[in-house]
Parts: sequence; C-alpha cells; structure tokens
Amino acid sequence: MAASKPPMVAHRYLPTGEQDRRELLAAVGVESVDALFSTLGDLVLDEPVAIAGPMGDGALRHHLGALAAKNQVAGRDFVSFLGGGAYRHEVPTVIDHLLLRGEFLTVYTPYQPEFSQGTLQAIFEFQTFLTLLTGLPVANASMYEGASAFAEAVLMADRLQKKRRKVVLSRGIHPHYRATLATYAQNLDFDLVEVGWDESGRTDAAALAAAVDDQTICVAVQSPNYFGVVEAWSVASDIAHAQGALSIGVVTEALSLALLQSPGAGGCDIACGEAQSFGLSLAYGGPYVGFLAGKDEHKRAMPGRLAGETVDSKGQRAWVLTLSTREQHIRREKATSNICTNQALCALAATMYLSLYGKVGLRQLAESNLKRAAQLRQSLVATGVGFAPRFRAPSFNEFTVRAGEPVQPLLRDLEAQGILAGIALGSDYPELEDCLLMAVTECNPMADIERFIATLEQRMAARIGMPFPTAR
Amino acid sequence: MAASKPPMVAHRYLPTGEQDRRELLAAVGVESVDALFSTLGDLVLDEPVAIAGPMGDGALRHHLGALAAKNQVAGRDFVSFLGGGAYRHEVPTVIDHLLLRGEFLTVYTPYQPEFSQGTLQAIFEFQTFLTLLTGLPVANASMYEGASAFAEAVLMADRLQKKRRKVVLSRGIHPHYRATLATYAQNLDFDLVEVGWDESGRTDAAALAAAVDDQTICVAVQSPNYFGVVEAWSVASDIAHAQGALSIGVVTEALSLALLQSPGAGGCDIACGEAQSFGLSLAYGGPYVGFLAGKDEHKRAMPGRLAGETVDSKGQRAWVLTLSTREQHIRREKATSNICTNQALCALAATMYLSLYGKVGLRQLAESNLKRAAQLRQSLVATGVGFAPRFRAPSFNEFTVRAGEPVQPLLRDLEAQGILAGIALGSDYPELEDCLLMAVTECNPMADIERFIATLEQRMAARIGMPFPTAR
Amino acid sequence: MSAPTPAPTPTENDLRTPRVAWQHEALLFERSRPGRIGVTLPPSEPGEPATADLLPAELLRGEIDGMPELSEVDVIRHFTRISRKNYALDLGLYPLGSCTMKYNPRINEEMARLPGFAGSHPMQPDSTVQGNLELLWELERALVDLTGLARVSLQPAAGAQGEFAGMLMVKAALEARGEKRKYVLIPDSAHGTNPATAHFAGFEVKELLSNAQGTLDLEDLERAMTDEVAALMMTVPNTLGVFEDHIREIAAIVHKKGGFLYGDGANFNAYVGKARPGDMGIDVLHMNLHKTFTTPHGGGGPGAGPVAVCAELVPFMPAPTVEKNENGFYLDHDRPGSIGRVRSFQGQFGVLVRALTYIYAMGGEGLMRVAENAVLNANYIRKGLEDLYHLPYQTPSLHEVVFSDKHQQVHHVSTLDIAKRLMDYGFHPPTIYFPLIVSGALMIEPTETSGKEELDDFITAMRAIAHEAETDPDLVRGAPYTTPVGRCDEARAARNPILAWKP
Amino acid sequence: MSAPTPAPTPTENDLRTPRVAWQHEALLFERSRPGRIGVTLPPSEPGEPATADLLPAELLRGEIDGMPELSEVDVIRHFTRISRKNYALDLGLYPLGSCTMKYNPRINEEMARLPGFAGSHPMQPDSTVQGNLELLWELERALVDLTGLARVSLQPAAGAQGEFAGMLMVKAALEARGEKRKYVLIPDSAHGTNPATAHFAGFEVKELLSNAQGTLDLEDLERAMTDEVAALMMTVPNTLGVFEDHIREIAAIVHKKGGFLYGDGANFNAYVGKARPGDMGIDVLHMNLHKTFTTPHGGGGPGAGPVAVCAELVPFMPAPTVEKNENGFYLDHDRPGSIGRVRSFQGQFGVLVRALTYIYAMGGEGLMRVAENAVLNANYIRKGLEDLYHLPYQTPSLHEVVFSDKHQQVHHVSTLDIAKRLMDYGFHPPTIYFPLIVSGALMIEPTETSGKEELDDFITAMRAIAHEAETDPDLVRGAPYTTPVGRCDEARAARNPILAWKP
Ligand SMILES: Cc1ncc(COP(=O)(O)O)c(C=O)c1O
Ligand SMILES: Cc1ncc(COP(=O)(O)O)c(C=O)c1O
Repeated sequence: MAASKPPMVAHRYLPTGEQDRRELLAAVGVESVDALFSTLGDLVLDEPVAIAGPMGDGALRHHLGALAAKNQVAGRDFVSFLGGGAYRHEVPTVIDHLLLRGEFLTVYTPYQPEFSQGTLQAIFEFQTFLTLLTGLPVANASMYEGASAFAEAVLMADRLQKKRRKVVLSRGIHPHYRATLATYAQNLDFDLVEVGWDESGRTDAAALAAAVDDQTICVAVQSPNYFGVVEAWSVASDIAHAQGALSIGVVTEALSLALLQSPGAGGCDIACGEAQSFGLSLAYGGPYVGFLAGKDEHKRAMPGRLAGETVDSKGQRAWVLTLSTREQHIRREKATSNICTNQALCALAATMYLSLYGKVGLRQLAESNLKRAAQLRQSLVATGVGFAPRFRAPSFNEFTVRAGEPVQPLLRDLEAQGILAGIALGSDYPELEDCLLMAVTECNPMADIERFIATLEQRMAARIGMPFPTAR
Repeated sequence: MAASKPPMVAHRYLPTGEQDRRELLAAVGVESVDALFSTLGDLVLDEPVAIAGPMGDGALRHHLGALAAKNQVAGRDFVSFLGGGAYRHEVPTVIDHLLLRGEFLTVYTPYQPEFSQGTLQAIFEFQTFLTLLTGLPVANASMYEGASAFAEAVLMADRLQKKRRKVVLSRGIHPHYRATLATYAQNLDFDLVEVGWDESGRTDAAALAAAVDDQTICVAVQSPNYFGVVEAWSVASDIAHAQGALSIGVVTEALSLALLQSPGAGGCDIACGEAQSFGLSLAYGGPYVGFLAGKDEHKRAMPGRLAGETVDSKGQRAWVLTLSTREQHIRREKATSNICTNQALCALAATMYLSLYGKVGLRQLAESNLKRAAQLRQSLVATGVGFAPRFRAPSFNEFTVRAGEPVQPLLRDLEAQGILAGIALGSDYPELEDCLLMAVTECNPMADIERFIATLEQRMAARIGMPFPTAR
Repeated sequence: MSAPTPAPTPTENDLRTPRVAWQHEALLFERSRPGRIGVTLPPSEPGEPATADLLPAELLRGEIDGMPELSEVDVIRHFTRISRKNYALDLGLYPLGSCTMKYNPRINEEMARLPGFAGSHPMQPDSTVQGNLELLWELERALVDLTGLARVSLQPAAGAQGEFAGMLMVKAALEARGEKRKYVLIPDSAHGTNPATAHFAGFEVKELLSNAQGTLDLEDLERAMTDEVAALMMTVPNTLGVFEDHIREIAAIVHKKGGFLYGDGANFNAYVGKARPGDMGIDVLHMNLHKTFTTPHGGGGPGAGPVAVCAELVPFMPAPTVEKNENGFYLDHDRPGSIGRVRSFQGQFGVLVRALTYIYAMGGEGLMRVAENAVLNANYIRKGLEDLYHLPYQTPSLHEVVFSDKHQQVHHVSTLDIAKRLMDYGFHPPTIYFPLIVSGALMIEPTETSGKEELDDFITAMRAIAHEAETDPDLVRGAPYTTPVGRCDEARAARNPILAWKP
Repeated sequence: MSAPTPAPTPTENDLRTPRVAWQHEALLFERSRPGRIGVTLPPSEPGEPATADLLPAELLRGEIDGMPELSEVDVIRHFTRISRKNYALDLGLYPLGSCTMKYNPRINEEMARLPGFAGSHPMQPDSTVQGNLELLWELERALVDLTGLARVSLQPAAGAQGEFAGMLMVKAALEARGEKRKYVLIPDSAHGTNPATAHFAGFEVKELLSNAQGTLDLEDLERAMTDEVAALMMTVPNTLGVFEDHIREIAAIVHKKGGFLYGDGANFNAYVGKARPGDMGIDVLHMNLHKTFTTPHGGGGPGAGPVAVCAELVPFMPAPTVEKNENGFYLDHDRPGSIGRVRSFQGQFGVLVRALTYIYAMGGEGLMRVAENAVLNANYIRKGLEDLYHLPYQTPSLHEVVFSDKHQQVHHVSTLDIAKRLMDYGFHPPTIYFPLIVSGALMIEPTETSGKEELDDFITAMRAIAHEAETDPDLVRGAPYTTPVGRCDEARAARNPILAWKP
C-alpha cells in the first residue's frame, strides 16, 4: 500500500463504513481489527496481495471484455460443426430472465424446506423430467457433468454388486468420460475392460459378450456413441443381464432422448450423462449438468441429492430433500459419494428449457437436428468432395466422416477459411486418424452446410487444378 | 395463407390450444370465433396481413441482430465526443438486473396501491431524489423526456400566470427543446421570445432584461446551456422575479446537478429537463426520463403523476398516487396535461442509479467528468492544433470549440478515422457554423483524448507538409 | 370451475401483517449509513486539474444533504424487497380494461439491449446508424400494413402524445385548406386523454352522449357534425369494448362535413391483424405499443404512441421522418409542412425495437389469432359472470367487457370493495369506475395471453365475491386483508400531501 | 438494537395460509394443457428427409407420456411464482455457517455471459480461445498469489471434487516416492466431504478428537501421525470458526513423518488476502469459489473447487493445465505424472469467469478488508448473543461462531425450533447440527456483506426467540407460521419416498 494512499474502507461490496467499523469494534471490545486475528500471529500479511483492482463495472467490462474479444465463437466468427459432448443449441431467452431472479440465483442448497419450496419444487420437476426422458423411475437432483456422472454411475453399480470385480465398457463412450472413470476408479477394487466397435460403428456385440462374465459388475454403452452412431441399448443390456451384471446407458447428447428409444425401455438399469443441450450455453465446457437415473430398488445406493414429496404441519403438499442418510454430511466416509454442491441452477435451466419446448417442441427439435445432420451427410456423399461417412449405422445429429486426407492440416486450413469442421478423432482413436466427428444442430442453418460444401469443392478444384464439380 | 398450411393455433404467446378454443367457444355459445366479430361485417380480413413470422428467439436474434450489427457504436467502433442532450455514462449492471424483475417490469400504473407498494415507494424515492438535486420541494413522477418536460413546464407557468402573454427563453436552450415548445405552444395564447448570448457564451443578461416585462409569464434558461457553458441561474431568476415572472431552469445533463448550484438555490421556480444520464443507455434517443420540479404552492398546477405518503387501514405508512384531480382521467379537458403513461421504469432506473452512486459517488463522478473535459479543452489549447474553445465562461463536461476550418468535411474526415468529434452547431446556429459541441464523460478514457489530439496533429502535419507539432 | 375456496377473512390477530424486519422496508434515504457507496469509481488520472480551478465557488454547490449512502448489496436488497410488494403480470391475470396487460415477451428485452441498438447515440450521423433507420423503416411498414393508412410517425412518446401529434396534424391540414375549425366531438365514453389532448391542441370539446347500446347515435352525430367541427375522436372498439357497427356511416358523416375521423387505437388489440382502421374510414389513429404490441408497462411507462395517418395528413407529420434513397436510409428533417417535433431526438427507440420484435414473433397470422383469442376470452368472462354482475350494455363485446356494481350496491358493496377483495383471491382488479358512463364500472380485459384455467380461476373468484357481498358484505367492504398494506387512505394523501422525504 | 417486535404467532384462523389461486402452484406436469407450446420452431427446410427414412422404428420412441405442454407465459408465471417461495440472499442476511453466503455481485453474471466466453466450444482449437486461456491463466496466478502455493488446478467442479483431486495427488506423490500409505487423519469437527473424499481416494479414515478448545491436541496428533499416514485433512479455520494457532507445529509434525497437510479451504473467507495457507505449512488446499469468491449458489450449485498445491504435487495435477509459450497460451494434455481428469473438458469455466471478476472487483486490499469485516461481523454477533446462547467453546472466533441450544433445551426448545422460528422473523436460519462435535449446534456466519443494522436486526430476533423459549416454548416449537408451508414432515418423505411425479 503506497504510504500516501489512505487504507480502503468503503467498497461497494462492503457495507461497513468507518463509523460502523468503529461501532462494531467498540461493541466487540477490541481496539483494532487486527486484534481479532491474533491467533494468526505473524502469519498476517503486512501488505495486501498484489492483485489488480478494485475495479468498477466499467473497468471490469473493459478488462474481461478484452479477454472475451480474444476468442472466436461460432455463428459470429465462424461456421462450426463441433460437438463431441457439447452441443450448440438455441437457448430461449426466458431461461436467463428467470434464472437471474435473486430468489433462484442467491439461495443455498434447500436444507430448510419451509424457506426453499421454490428450489425444491423445481428439483422435483427436474427429477421428473429425467425419469420421463430416461424411462427409469428415479433420477437425482443433478451431478457435476456427464463424465463424473458416468464415474459415479459405475461406482453406484459397484456398490450394488459388492462381490464383483470387473467393469466392461464400450470404447464408444466419450474419451473424457472413460478418462474420468479411470481417475475415479484408480483406488477402487475393480478392473476396467474396454470393448471396441464393429464396422457399423456400434459396440462390437460379440466382443462384449465375450468380455462379460459372472464377475462383471456392469456393462456401459453410450448412445449415440462418440462416433455419433445410435446403439441399440438392448444388445448390451441383454448381455449384461444374462450374467447378472447391471447395464448402464450413457447419453452425451440429451436431445436424442426425445427421439430415440429410452435407456429404460432398452433395458438399462442406470442411465447417466450430460444434459447441457437443455438450455445451457457452451461456456468452454462448463458449468453443465450431469444426470443419473436408476431403478426404484436402487435408490438408496444413488449418489447425490434427491427431492421428495411430503406434507407440512397442516397437511399441505410440500417438498424436502430426502434419503439424505446416503450423503456425506450424514454418512461421512460411508456415504454413497462425496458430492455436496451440485449443479442446481443448471438443472433449473434444463427444467425451464424442457417446459418451454414441452412434449411437441422437443420432439420436433430432435427431428430437425436429425434431418439437418442427414442433409449434411447426404450432401457430402452426393458432391463427392472426398469426405465420406465412416460408419453405416444410423446416427442422430452427429456422425463420423473419413476425410480422405490428413486431418490436422485440413482442419487448420478450414479454420483459416472460417470453418471449424469437426473434432479430429486420431488422438483418442489412432485407428481413426483420418476421421472427423461432425455435429449439426438447429444452429447450423442450411447456409452453413452450403458454405462447407462449397469450401470443400474449392479445395478440390485447387487440388485437381480444374473447376469442381467438373460437370457444373 | 398457403392452402396447404393448416391455420396456426398454438403459439408460444397464445396459451389457447385447439381443445381450449373449442371449450371456450362452446361456453360462449358460438360456432366459430368469427361469429364474435360479426359487428365488423366485411371489415374482417380474409387473409392475414403479410408480415414475416412467426419467428422464434433464434430467428429474431438473427434478424434484429443483423440490424443492430449495421450500426456503429462508441467504445466499440469509434471514439465519440457526442453529447448535446444525451450522454454516455457507465450504467451499473445492477440496474438492469433489478429492472428486469417481473415485479417491476410487468406492472401497470399503480392505481391500486395495495398491490403496488413497490412501484409507489420507488416513485416516491424518485421524487425525493429530484427534490434533493433540483433544490425544489416538489417533483413529479416523471415526464416523457427533457424536451416535452420543458414544454410542460412552460405550460404550467402559463397556468400560474393566466393573464400574461409572453414566454422569454434563452437561445442557449437545446434546439429540440425549443422546437418542442414551439409545437406545444402553437395553439396556445402566448408568444415565444428568444434571447441570444453574449461573448462569454452565457445568455445575454442585458437582452434578457430588455425582453422581460410585466406581460412575461416566465423566463427559461438552460445550464449548462447547449454550448456547454454554465449559466448563473440567479441572473435570469432575478430578472424574472423583478417583473413578477416565473423562472424556469432547464437541465439536459442531469449529472451537473451533483456539482453545480441547484436551480432552486439559484432562484428558479421550476426546474425541468432530462435525467438520461442517471443510468439510461443512449438507445438512439429513448426511452429517457424527463423531470419536473417546482415549489410547494404550485403543486396543484403540475402536470403528471405524483406519489404521496399516507397510511393504510391499520395506520401503517403506505404510498398512493395523489392529487390526481389535476390529471386527465379525472379532469379531462381541464387537466393540467394530457400525459397518462409516463416513464416509470426509466425513473426507477434513475432511482437505482442515484442510490448506487449516492452522496459521495455522484459528486466524484461529476468532478471526474468536469476534469476529463477540462483535460481535453486544455490539450486542444496546448497543442495548437487549430481547435480553440469558443467561449471563455466555465463549462461542465461539454464545451464548444471553433474548428478553424469547415465543419462538415472535417467531421466526415474524422468519422472515417474512427472519431465522432462532436455535433456541428451550424444548422441550429448559423452564426456558429465553424463550431463543434464536444462532450467528455468518464466513458472517454484519456486514450480517447490522446487519439483525438494525435489525429488532429496528423491532419495538421498533412496540411502544412511537415511534422506537427514541429518541435517534437 | 371448481367450488371456490373462500379467500382469507380478517381476525383479531392478523398474521398477514408483515412483521419481519424487512417487510417494512424503509426509504432509501432512511437506510443510508455514512461511509457506504454502491459503485467503484475509476482512480483519478495523474495530472488532473482541481475542481476549484475550473469552476468558481458561486457556481458550485456543497454536499447534498439527504443524499443516501448505500452499498451495492443494500440497493439490491432494497429493490428486491419492495418489488415483492407489487402484483405483476408475471404472477397472473391482470385484467385491467383498456390497458391490455398482455404477456411481455422477454426476447423483446434482449433485442432492445443489443449493444448496436442500446449504445447508439441519437446525434450519430445517419451513415453510422443504418440499422436503426432500417428498423424504424420496417416498423413503419408493418404498422402501415396493419392499419391500412398511408404513413406512421414513430415519434410520439405515448398514446397521449400520439393523440396530440394527430390532432395537430388535423389542425395543420385544415389550415392548409384555409379552414380554421373550433370544435372536436368526443363521445362521453372516451378516455380522459382525448378531451385533454383536444384542449391542448387548441380545440374546444363537444361531448357526444352514448346511446342505450353504448354507441354513437347517428342522428346526434349528424346534428353535431357541423363545418366548425375539425374531427370526431372515437375509440375503436369503444371503451365498453363495443364496436360501432356503423363505423363507415360515421366516417361518411364526418367526411361529408370536411372533418377528420380520429381513431384512438388503444384498443387495437381487439382487431389487430383482423381488420384495418384505414378500411373503416379512420383518417388518423394512434396505437399504444405498450398495449397491443407487448412492450412492458414498467409501472407506468415507457410506452410509445405511433400515429398513423391518411395521405392528406402526411405532409404535416412530425419531423424527422425516416426515408430511403440510393445511399440508404436517412432522417428527413426538411419537411416544411411538418407540425414540428413533439419531443427530442427520434422517439422511444428502445420501445420501438421491442414492438418490432413482437410483430415478427407473431407474424401476420399470429396477430390475427391475437385479436381472436382476446375477444374469445373476454366473451368467456362475460358469459361466466353475467348472471351475477350487472351488464349495463347488452351489445356484443369484443376484447373487454364492462359490468357494474348495481347488484352488489343492494348490499352496500361497491366496485371499489369488489376490486380490493379480488386481491385477496390473488388477482389484480379490473379497471374501475371507467368508462364514466357506467356507474361503478368494472372493466375487464383478460387479453389473449391467459389460458382457460386462469380465466376459470378469475370467474370463480368473482363469483365467490358476489356471494360474499350477499352473505357477508362487511367482509368485502374491509378488504383487502392479505396485501402488503391494507386499504390505503387516499383522501388523506390528497388532503395533506407529502410528496417527498425531507432530510 | 431496538426492542424486538415479536414475530407473528399462530391463531385458529391463520391468514398467512396462502389461499390465492396461484400460491399453491401445481407442478409443471399438472399445469399442462394440450396444444400449448413455449417456443416457436423454425419452419422445416424444403427437401428435408423424413425421420422414418433415417432411423429404423426399433431405435425410435413414441410420444413421451407426461411431458408437459405449456406456453411461454405459463412457464414465466410458474417459475416466478415458485421462486417467491424461496428466501434469498437478495432479501436479507443468510447466516449459514460454513456456507459463506455473501452477496453475489451482478457484474459477475454479466461477464460470464459475454458472447466470447459463453459461446466458446470446449473443443475449439487453442488458437481460437486465447481469451479463455488467458483468463484461466490470470485466475490461476491470482489464486497462487492468495494461497502462496505453487500452482492451482481449476478443473474440479466443486469443493468435494477439489478435495478428491487433492487427495489423489497426495496418493500419487507418495507412490512416486515409492510409498503406499493407508490412513488419513481427520478431526471429528470436519465437514462430511473430508472423510467421504478420503474414502473414495482409497484411504482409511482415522478420526482425531478435538480438545476442549475445539482444536487439535498436538500430542494426540503426534501419536496418530505415523508413517502409515498419508495426510492430515484439516479445515482452516476449523468448523468452529477457530484458527489452530499451532498450525505451523501441526504442519511440522505431519511433514516430519513424511505426510501431507491438506487444507480444506471452504473457510478461506476468514483470512483471504490477510494470510496465506502456503505460509502456514499447508501443502494442498481446495477453495470454494461459490463461497469466498462470490459465485452464486443457485440453490445448490454450480460451484468450482480449484485446488492449490505445493511444488512436490505439481507433476500430478489433473490434465490439462494451461501453459504459455511464444505462440500464446495452450492446454497442456501431455502430463505423464497426472492423476488424469476428474471431469470432461476444462472445468466450470463460467464459474471461473465470475470468480476472476470478483477478484478484480475487490483488488488485493479489498480482499484483505473482506476477511477483516467477515471476522468483525462474526465477533459482533458472538458478543450480542453470548449471554443468552450457550457458547460451547470460548476460543476466539474468526468468521463464524458456533452456539448450542443448551440453555434452550432446559425449556425443551431445540436448535431446530430456533431455526424455524427465525424464519418468522424474516431471517434464514444458521447452519444447524453441524459441526457434529457440538450437540445442537447453531453455526452462524454473517459474512462481510451485511451491514451493522442487519446484524442488529438478527441479534434482536435471536434474543427475542431466546425470550420466547423461556416464556412460551410451544410457540417456538410450532414455528414457522409465516412461511409458504409449515414445518415439513421430513421423516415421512424418507419413509415413503415420492421422488418424481408420475403421468
Ligand atoms: C382508450 C385510451 N386512450 C388513450 C390512452 C392514453 O395512452 P397513454 O397512456 O399511452 O398516453 C389510453 C391509455 O391509458 C387508453 O386506454
Ligand atoms: C468445510 C467444508 N468443506 C467442504 C465443503 C464441500 O464443498 P462443495 O460443496 O463445494 O463440494 C464444504 C461445503 O459445503 C464445507 O463447508
């Protein structure tokens, strides 16, 4: 602190002026505030830590705005077909207007139900939506995001299958999800066995059947899988159940739940994944909202919070957090998980999103994603620009293409032309090093597809040294 | 409507589906909704009016976003010194967060006080702020904006001075304000007499004294006036009062009220103007918020709404709209004004702004505006780039410069270099055709000033064909 | 409609009286504590001049006594707390007749805040605000298409100012014809702004009495419509929610005498997209964007009152207008016939952005449905209450229905009591005691944005109150009981006005 | 402190029971009506393929039974209504101990929503997200400076995940040393996530008993700290709000045996900017950005739990980290020693934006004042209540104070009753029954963002309740009376769980 500068007292976030401070000190009976830090001894710093500020709204807008301006984003700066577990969907403006109400934004976990019925009712509604979408009867109040939700789902299965020692999972599950599971499981007492895929792009059923035995805790499959291919849940479920194992269905593009057979209907015992598609912005990867649903008989093994219905002293319907003996604040080291803070506000956004789209809108949106992606897929085939779908099994709004040329330079080249064409699969799947993962949503107008095709045609023309398509 | 398209029923803003519509029609006892329009006969259109839509949030963002993107704005696209009755100030983010609460945004005029105490208390607080700032004991709940507030102030003076026939006003009053008054007064029974300014840039006191006589209703002066010059209210007030006329003080830059002598203290009987500076964005000119304050004995002659304190049935403090026998909904053609809807939400924003800045912050902000403008003024003089302050009397955050060259090409040239240097005065004041009005606020960092000076130096260098300043 | 649960009744120990610390939220000024501040100001620049060197002491003021000192959290809490004392459209039905309290879409707010709009200065060169000008152009086109008139001025700040601009144009047009007419005809059912406007525009008002149907009597009109009459100002549909089915005859009578037919378009929601005022013979019409076109009322404004005019009035429109040439859009200030400005700059631009957003959100067909559903809902309420509440006019209703308290007056229960009691049932009251031609009027406009179940709840509540008025009139007379404050003493406020807090 | 107005008491005819139509707002699913929709979807593109041609029937599902159909206004009203049943920080003091419910600045929200941040995809090439990476870099630097540790991983999603990552790093470091240790020491006063985390990280928990001062007994620790112990997890200050004044000795004991000192930084608000955990001998510490750094709790999250580590642990940090070279910033995935990922992508980025915004809004000196005022406020409350409420530990308090219900238990009034009764006075209750070492704990953390008058109101209310507990214990036991619902039957919910609405 420069000697000349008087110490800061007033600050917009500190409602204690000079006079109030004096009164408080007098009431407490100390001379100075440092007396209250006496137990810290010489740990107390003499000088403030050197951090810029204090900044007002204007300075913050200037500083953070300059950082934001160093990013490029889809729609504004380029055409993007990035997906891979994070999807660009329109977010209705209503959501933010409601989320920003202080009564939702600035409240703690609803441990005191009489003062938290709004949050509790919304959690109960979120849980209900997830049961409807997953086809399973119980869903929790949220997990951090898809990958840790998946890890927690496997841990839950482990708790339910205490004596078994093996988890079998499809390599079609998102690489981050598998990596997270590996981290979570590293000190636990089971092995992870991964199973590859067949030429259709689906998890290899024969290999799966071979890997699953009576030591298997659970079988986990993702659909649409990381390559965008729609799996049939029942294949994995049947294999699992035949050996007394549980079946876990993973979903990274939650919008697909509006159109595709639900995990529950496909025989999954547990469904988990990421619901970012329901009204959350991309935000460079978070905060998103994980979900986890299961069967009624397993509810006491679930991680995370659950809201339940009850009555108040007058017999009126009310909601409370319940079954909390599963949780760390009661059960401590024997809890079903260490999770405490979850993603309540994100879950609320998803609840709002689902109520706005509703029964008809969500289905229509899912179909329009399906169709738009199919239009890109078909255009790639039709124009013969060298990009070909890699797998023949059906997909939803994302699919894998073989680029027909080295992927990294291609992506850099397209980036320079304002197109983020997709995610290179090679680093996670060396056997797919010539492949790209491309997602198409309602935020990709037909113009995006046309521009992409035209760009590929120009590259082709440059390469072959003549106009392309040649017959045009 | 294309024959193939079924008629629209569901829409996000129309919560009446097919089935509800049938039930409603049945209850009303008609076959079709058109039966309810029978009194319109053949006026009912066969086809909908050809207007684009319906658009969802995505399409609206696309369409309106494209329009917004065709504008250029200060800070982002250029350096701006535009003022002239609309000032760029930082708007604390808190304001918008609170304004957008449905409980403020989606409520009507508080005619039912038991259901409107929030709005009423806020209006009472707005009125109080304006009394503190203007130094006059009564202020109303808002006017549309500064110009019509001024016209209404003159009309109010006319009501208070029934027998008189002349309004004397300074040419230093904002041209739009004088034009609006001319419109409002065109069918009323008094003349408008305008008085020029002296070499200091203030209203010419001698001419004013000469113009005011015992037929004069009121004398109106603006401070800081349109040239940015600070007037002494008492000069006009004294002249007015000597002839039994009323004195009206006009303020277009409300921030100046935090620093300069208040109109009330300067002897004004009525103060009016524009409070856009208190937390409202520029928004191409509106919505802003006009204010009007006066003396206690004149309150029944005031236009517009007034909130007052009272008690409820249990004796608790409460607020209501009051003295409404002045208003059109009671008094009809004998009302003090035809104003009904006013600028309540903008007044609320101003109230929030004033409570955030508060006693100390508002003063500091005003001083920093004063000083920043002085820095530009001094830099112009010091660097000798050909721009010179036109008037010698003190100014606040805006002042007039003589450009020393034709203004229009100069402005176009600077615009091309990313600078909106100011407002050309020539079209409103032919005698100032070589002059510009420049405003400087806290949103002009020193870098703006430096860039402007550097640009002028480059122009100078180009003109004289050698580096400028020559000694550098 | 299920059987109504009676709303709460008063008791000795009224627990609804809020006693929690913050429910009696004090005034900002009373909450002030020294040393607090709600912003962080930038540090001063090196080399800044001193205030005293820039301004002489006699032009300066001292510290402003009474200005509050509050931190940001104080301000957030203050306004959050007091906001909760308001009932709002976002909480439920708000059936204020003549006010068209329909849902305010939130995308409107997002669009108005786009930096390209919100950050543009009104004095910027036209070349730098082409987007704004195009938006104004598009909105004018849409309103022209919806009204069937020649052009629309977007400058007026609210309905009343639209009326004012409209009547000044009428005056100017007459003067251009060399005529100076003295009178304006206004039905007794008109909104107060109509006569007030006519007066400020320099006319004398002649009131026309409504007939038993609540409409104009053509013979009366024919008699009153002399060549000293500049215009007939009429609300369409009128403030009873009734459409004057003889409107084309009315227009003919007015036109025959060289007068203008002024339409008050505050009730445009009844037929927006379904019929066009221009087709009816209306020459000039203001619209309330804060009614029909969903811009939020915000506790009393801001709104906007564009005024549409027929070809004869175009030369007299307020300046500037938006025009287009080969270089793009521009503001045309050079309109010699213009009545001039009615305000600074270009109007309530932010409100205009919201209105255009809404228009596109609906589309042409959607707007047609707006009118249909608004009318259907009003008729449903009429049907649901007409056995218990007196309907002074049997004429078909469009978007609103007006009852009176005649049946309840028998039990000494008035419209005011009914209105206050409705609050205990969780509804905002209808407009009361307007139009003036109905004694004890209850003017109900549900709009199209409430669904059937909310109408049912409202009808149920109104019926329950009618029942209470019979069986326990004191209960109704003592209402409301559950609001943040009880019935307010308005007479006292007017008798002894306290209009500001004093330091 | 003025004399308390007693909060409302129950009566036969409880008017607070909300009876207005919407105060019992039904579930979304119950409000559904056929044909409604809350969005406008884009029209279908010409030439679109059909769903049935793209996906075989067996992969498709039918219409989802029970999904609601609602219009936009229905959704707005639903959530506005239910939101009002919450108490919120924006309404007043929320003195939940250990939760640091401090004011959530709104500029944080604006910054997190800047399109450049909110619109960036987590898989974008580093070259296109330099702003994000620089922000992460700046935040890491600021947290390094505040903690005095070597580096910070920003990946963990919340405090518990920060603990988890931290303990995995401890494990990895020990393994890198060739050690495999079995135990983790945790004081009995610790938060539940500490033992749960230790368990999931593969350790066995040994509980340490607190001494009469509520702190650790150094001799006990010395005894327990064997070379089979990987770490001591301690909260600083501990959950009694007490700072272990022997912390450097504690660190020495742990380090001497080759263990790590894990700091639970959930209580960082007590000394942020005022002292540094690194200086105390702490090796690894997670912080809760949703506590100390003002990102909103939002009803339970999202938060973020960055974990700061000493140099020895750096190689084991979760991948990716943010690094900088001559081309700019980049994500470094190539960290061979890393414990791996604890989640997808790069963490709770939006939360991290808010935290950095807050840090700059305060600056270094401002953060120092944060800790000072937080501690001062807690001590003021302690002083204001210690004559009426039992203070189980006399040790000096930092940012929170823990009372018990011992004095009130004499009248058969419990902590739960006191908590519920506080609601009638308009305050959120403190954290109750935690820490577990205090029977009937009332853990009060006012934070620095409430002013003196609000503390006074709270003290007044707590004193009034102490008085009621003596004079009218039934009144307190029956509370709350003025909340949207009465006391909720939690046992019933657990006995017969209803966890979702069923179609
Ligand atoms: C019928 C009618 N005319 C005119 C007006 C005046 O409109 P504004 O309040 O926008 O000035 C209103 C609004 O209250 C109205 O209802
Ligand atoms: C002391 C302490 N440690 C750890 C945690 C866990 O943090 P989180 O809820 O962010 O997982 C909390 C928060 O509740 C806490 O208070």
